[in-house]
Amino acid sequence: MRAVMDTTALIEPAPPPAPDRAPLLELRGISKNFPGVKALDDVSFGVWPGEVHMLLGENGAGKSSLMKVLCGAYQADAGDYFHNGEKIEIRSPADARRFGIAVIFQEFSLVPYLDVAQNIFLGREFASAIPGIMDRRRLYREAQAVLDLIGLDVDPRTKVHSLGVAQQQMVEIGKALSQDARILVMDEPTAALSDRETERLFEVMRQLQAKGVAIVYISHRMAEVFALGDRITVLRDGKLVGSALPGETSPDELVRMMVGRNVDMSYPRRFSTAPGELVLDVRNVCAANGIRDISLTVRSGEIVGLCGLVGSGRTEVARAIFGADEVTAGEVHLFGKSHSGGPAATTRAGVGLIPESRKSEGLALIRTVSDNLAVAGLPKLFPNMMFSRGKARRSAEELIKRLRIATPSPNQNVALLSGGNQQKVVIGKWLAAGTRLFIFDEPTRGIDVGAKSEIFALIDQLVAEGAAVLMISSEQAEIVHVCDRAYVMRGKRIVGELSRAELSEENIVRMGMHDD
Amino acid sequence: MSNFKILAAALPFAVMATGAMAADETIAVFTKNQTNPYFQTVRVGADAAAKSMGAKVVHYIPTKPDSIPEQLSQIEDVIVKKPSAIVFVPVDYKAMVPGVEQINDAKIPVVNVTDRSAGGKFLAFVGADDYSLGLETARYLLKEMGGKGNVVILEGVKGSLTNVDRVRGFNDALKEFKDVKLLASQPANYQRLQGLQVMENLMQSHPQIDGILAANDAMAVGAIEALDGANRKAKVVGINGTKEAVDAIKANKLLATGDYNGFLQGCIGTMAAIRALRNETIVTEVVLKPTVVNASNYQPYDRPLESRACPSWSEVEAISTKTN
Amino acid sequence: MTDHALSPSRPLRLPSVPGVAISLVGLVLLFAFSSPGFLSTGNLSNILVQSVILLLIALPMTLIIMTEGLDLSMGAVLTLASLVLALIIVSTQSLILGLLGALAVGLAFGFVNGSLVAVLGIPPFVATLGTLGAAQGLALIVSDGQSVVGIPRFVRQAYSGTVAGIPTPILIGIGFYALFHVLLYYTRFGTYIRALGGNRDALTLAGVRWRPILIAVYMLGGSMAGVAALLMTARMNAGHPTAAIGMEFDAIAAVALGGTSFEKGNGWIFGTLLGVLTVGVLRNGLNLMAIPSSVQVACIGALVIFALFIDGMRSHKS
Amino acid sequence: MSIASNASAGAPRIHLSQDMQQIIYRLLAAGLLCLALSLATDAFLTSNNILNVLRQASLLFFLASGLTLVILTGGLDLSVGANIGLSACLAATVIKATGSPILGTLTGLATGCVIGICNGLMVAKLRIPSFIATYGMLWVLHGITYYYMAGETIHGFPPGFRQIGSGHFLGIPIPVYLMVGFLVAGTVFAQRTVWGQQIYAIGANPVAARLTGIPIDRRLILVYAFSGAMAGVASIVFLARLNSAEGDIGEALTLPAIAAVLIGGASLFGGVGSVFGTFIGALILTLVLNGMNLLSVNANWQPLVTGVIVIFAVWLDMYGRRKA
Repeated sequence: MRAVMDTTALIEPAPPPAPDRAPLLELRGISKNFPGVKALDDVSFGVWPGEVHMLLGENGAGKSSLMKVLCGAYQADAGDYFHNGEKIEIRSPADARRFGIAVIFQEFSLVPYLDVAQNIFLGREFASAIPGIMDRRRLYREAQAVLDLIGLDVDPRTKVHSLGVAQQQMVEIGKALSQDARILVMDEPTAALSDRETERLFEVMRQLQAKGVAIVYISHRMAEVFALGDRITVLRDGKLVGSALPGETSPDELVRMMVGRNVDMSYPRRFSTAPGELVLDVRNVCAANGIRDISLTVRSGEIVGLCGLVGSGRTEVARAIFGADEVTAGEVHLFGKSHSGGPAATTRAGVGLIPESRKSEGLALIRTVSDNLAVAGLPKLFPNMMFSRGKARRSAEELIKRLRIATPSPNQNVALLSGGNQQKVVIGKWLAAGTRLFIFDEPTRGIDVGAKSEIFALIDQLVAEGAAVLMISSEQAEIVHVCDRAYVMRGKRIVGELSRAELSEENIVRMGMHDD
Repeated sequence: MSNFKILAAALPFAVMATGAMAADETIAVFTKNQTNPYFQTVRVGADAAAKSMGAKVVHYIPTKPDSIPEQLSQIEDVIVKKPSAIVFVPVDYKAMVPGVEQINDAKIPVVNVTDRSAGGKFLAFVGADDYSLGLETARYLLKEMGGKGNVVILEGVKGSLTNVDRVRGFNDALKEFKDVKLLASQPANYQRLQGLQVMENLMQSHPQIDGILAANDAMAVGAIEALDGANRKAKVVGINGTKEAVDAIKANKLLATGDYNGFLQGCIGTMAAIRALRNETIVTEVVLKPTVVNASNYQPYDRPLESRACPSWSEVEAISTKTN
Repeated sequence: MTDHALSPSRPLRLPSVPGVAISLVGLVLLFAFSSPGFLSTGNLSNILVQSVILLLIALPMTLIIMTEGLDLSMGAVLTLASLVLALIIVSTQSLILGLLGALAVGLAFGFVNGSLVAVLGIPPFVATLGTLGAAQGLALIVSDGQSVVGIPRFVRQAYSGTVAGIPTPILIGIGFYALFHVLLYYTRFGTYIRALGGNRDALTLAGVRWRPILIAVYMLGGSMAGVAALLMTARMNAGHPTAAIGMEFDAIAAVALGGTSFEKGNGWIFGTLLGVLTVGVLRNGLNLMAIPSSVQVACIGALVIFALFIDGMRSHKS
Repeated sequence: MSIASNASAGAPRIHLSQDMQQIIYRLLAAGLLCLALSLATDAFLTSNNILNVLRQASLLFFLASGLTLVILTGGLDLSVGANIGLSACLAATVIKATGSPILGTLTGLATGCVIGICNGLMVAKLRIPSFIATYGMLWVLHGITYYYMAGETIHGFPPGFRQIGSGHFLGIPIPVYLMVGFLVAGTVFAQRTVWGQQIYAIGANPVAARLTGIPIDRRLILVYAFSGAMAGVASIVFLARLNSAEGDIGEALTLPAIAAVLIGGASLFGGVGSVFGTFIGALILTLVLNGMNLLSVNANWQPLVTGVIVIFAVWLDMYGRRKA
């Protein structure tokens, strides 16, 4: 196996693609709408054999939607597909597979209690001589070959649930590679990988390139973009902003294309000059979820950012402060008092969490807007513990008005609202609870532009009224626009703090990205 | 009859057992469930007999009431332990035949009590005649009603041996009284609550009910509660002669109950088993004569079970229908 | 840090043994010391024979639970199949026709269960609670509440016969255990069952149509109820309308005892075998020790809670 | 069928919450059932029979109402039937021993409640799936009850106490008042208290509920305790009604109680359902039974009919919700 690796390392990168040839796969004018969000807006895009096509864009720019359209998980509302110049239809994952498209998702498509080999070949099991029986020997042999190829040193008989995130990511990659894909789509495959695993992955990619495989590669890491990319395309707000060859552009220009977003900041953010009392004081906290030695402070009237790459431990910090994950060392002080306990105790102390995945963690989707708005504030709204539908409704109507939630009625099912309005409901439930410290985890994920600025206006209003805000965001532009100061995380630790004066996207990127 | 042969087959074993380990004769007693008070009377009777004769009793009861597979398993388990003899109430008189045959194969002497098994070989059968019990109890009610009026029947579990015979007895008695009208005959599965609810529903469609024939006491008592609840009166009879029924007779709520006498059945069955082990003479069939317990003769039944004593063997021989 | 991340993370080899294994070994030791005769060949064979019928429905129940499903109708379907089998044998004297009838009943109910769950999307608990009622009602109706007797004696061989000195039910049990083991670990079907519970999207993305598979799982359950009906009928030499009512709960308890989780397709078919045996050993041992029936009942409940508690502790740690 | 088509047509303008719609459909179904029964038999539409149906439904309702809250949180309590058995037996013992119905009632309620708390602790703290935890509990309770009762029944309670089960006030049975009382109390608790709202929130999305600061463990324990306490209430009414305690008193009621909750529109996934819906569910089940009794339909059909109704009701719900 070693021998194979050595020879592959010598293979030259594929020659640059010849754009005059027909692309292996081409999308023309693809659009995809979700209620309230235009996920993809007239995107055209092509990949040529042997090419690594870098796809850049901030979160919510439409990269994931594009991938899902590519692999048949979503069906585009408009647009055409061409394979080697011929018009084709992709209506299901099976269709996509037929045309040699394989996708490595960020959310894993692995089955936890199947082993590595079974996961890699799920749906493509080998038949043996005995009818109905799988050829297990071949399964594990081929799986071992795939694992060798990607350099993952685990037993193919290991159940996937017992693997770490990085290893699961590698299995996911192996699964896609094993499909003899002609077109391989990868969504930030290195986000959870160590440097050595990353190296190994790049080697594999170069081998595939040499065989003429087309690779679509989504990344946030500038170094990767220039090291691997043969062509770069930037998406923003569901639209294609531009394409370039690596030689013709610079990181700065790409960043400008990515972040030059239409973030409507029409309100003046009143940056605090004299922050108020200390609201949150986290001292050397380690938690069961992996974060280490976290120290940070938030004062009233202040918006403090928490940034870093996906997987750097930001959400874990939020959960530890909130009491959702166990703190194993260090202290958390809230409003000047030492605090411990679960979410119930933290909530009572005046802290609210607006989680990243609002549908699974923030809302009860089968309940109404009114119900969801009342749920956190129940003890406060109804101190005698008797619930009144009328009062809850009035409180909900007030919040709907104040937050400008677009809903036909407080009795509307919250699942039917758009992403932005759902997010406002999550914020609203904490307003009803009288929360004084808000922890926002990706407050604008999956929300359209108009709603974003409304949400920022709201956050500004909160701090103006004396609340404190800790805000996690992957979008540096937001942090820079909104925050009074920010902490940057990497590898489950805080690696630096940026004052208002130091806050710039470049500084965040420099601190938070890998030293590559 | 082949009774003699059965006994002869069992005797060599019995001799051996008495000879070798007279000190610890263990009788395994199988009953249907832990919930029906009737089987408790059988168990107490067996305990009393064993105690007076110096033997040991172990009870085997399915953890799920009346479970056929469980009683079959218990038989298999008990055969491993090789008890000296078995006193056996089958949970189902047909479906337990393979179990009885296993006992026979293991050459453990076995006495059949209460429900007459449809197959297998037994030292003896001890039971009551459900048919004549039903007949006599129903006759008593119908006479008390003056031979006219409307009655309903509350049936037990469909397909169970006791129920088939008791209800047949009821119906035959009804044929003797031409002026009595049978309004309905509905199953309440020997259960109190169902007896109560079925009765409540029947009262809705039948404004005049004068008599109720219940195939056991629990349903009879349930029916009485239903009558009380509706402020209606009717004469009620049940079958089994349980403590509760006797109390109800005392309180003038229940007209009568046919005495099934589980205590006596348990006594006699166990005595027969032990006597066979000791190579003493036994009777091969005891069918208790029907006794209708009513306000005039309930006193002997109004005593706690534990204070009752088993009859002497000569008394048993006197009431037995067949001896060897 | 990077080196650490790359090193092969051995699946946490649990220092603790599954709760069911602890329970089984503990009980066997307890009974071996306290009850002479427990370890005799006759008695051990006894336990195995008694466990077979429960095993036959616990095996498919394991697969059904692995799909995050449940089949409450199994005991009632077994009962109905047993009655149909008895009725057919009594009228035709043909074991084959009877068995076909029983299998047909099982497959039909399995198909209905599977369709209600996979096509109409009714929660398995509700769907099979409904078919439980239907099967129980039909059992009462076809038998009119009576035992069905008059089955020729050769049918009993299915339960009480021996082959090469080994009781037939044990061979049947071993055969079906092997079949299910192979099915789960060596066939596509088994792989997809775990994917059904673990990550249905992964199946869709892999281009596998999962609905027919889910229906097939329930049909497998039904057909096993048909097979178990043969043994049940042979054991009683009769059909009885309440013979196996409630047995599905015993099967579910055995499966849960065996460490199969109700979530994520985490199942262990060997654990189910251990679970069934644990219940069998417990009942047998308590009978041999002449423990009162009421105490036996409480012991069974305590065992179920204990084993699940142990497994819960273990999964919390890892 | 007409119900389903109404669902699609009547949805748009007048905004009725989905829960409200589901309840209206159920009321319609119950109404149609009543109409059909009153056309089929004269005995149905009498004030006596209506009260009779309500009283029979009350027993099921007590059990099902507590269960509703458990199911609202996405759990299940299989031990309620066994809980009734033990609670009733202990309450009966205390009444017999002290002669005080009040002490007895308190004993029954406390027993039920303690059992419920044990279930809650197993589910919330030990994280044992509720299905298995309460199934294990069922066996444990049966064991204790059987051991304690040793096959006996306890019967004969003071008339004052029995009024709870069989008495009338202004011509209406006391259990019906109790049912209305608990219906109102349960509805107020679920719909009009903070805890009730939190219970809905837990069932709708436990993760979100936890991250919203709802003390999940405590609410779960509360809910199981409530379910246990309602089993205690049911046991007291049973006791008073049957005038007798026996070990398997509530056994046959567990699955019908679950069925009543499901017919009442609750979802086993949690977060959907109402105590009032369960009341209608219990009513529909009782009506079917009552109708079958009045029409003298063979009782063998009963499980089949119940099963079909459960599937149909749930399917209708899902169909309605999917459309919306």
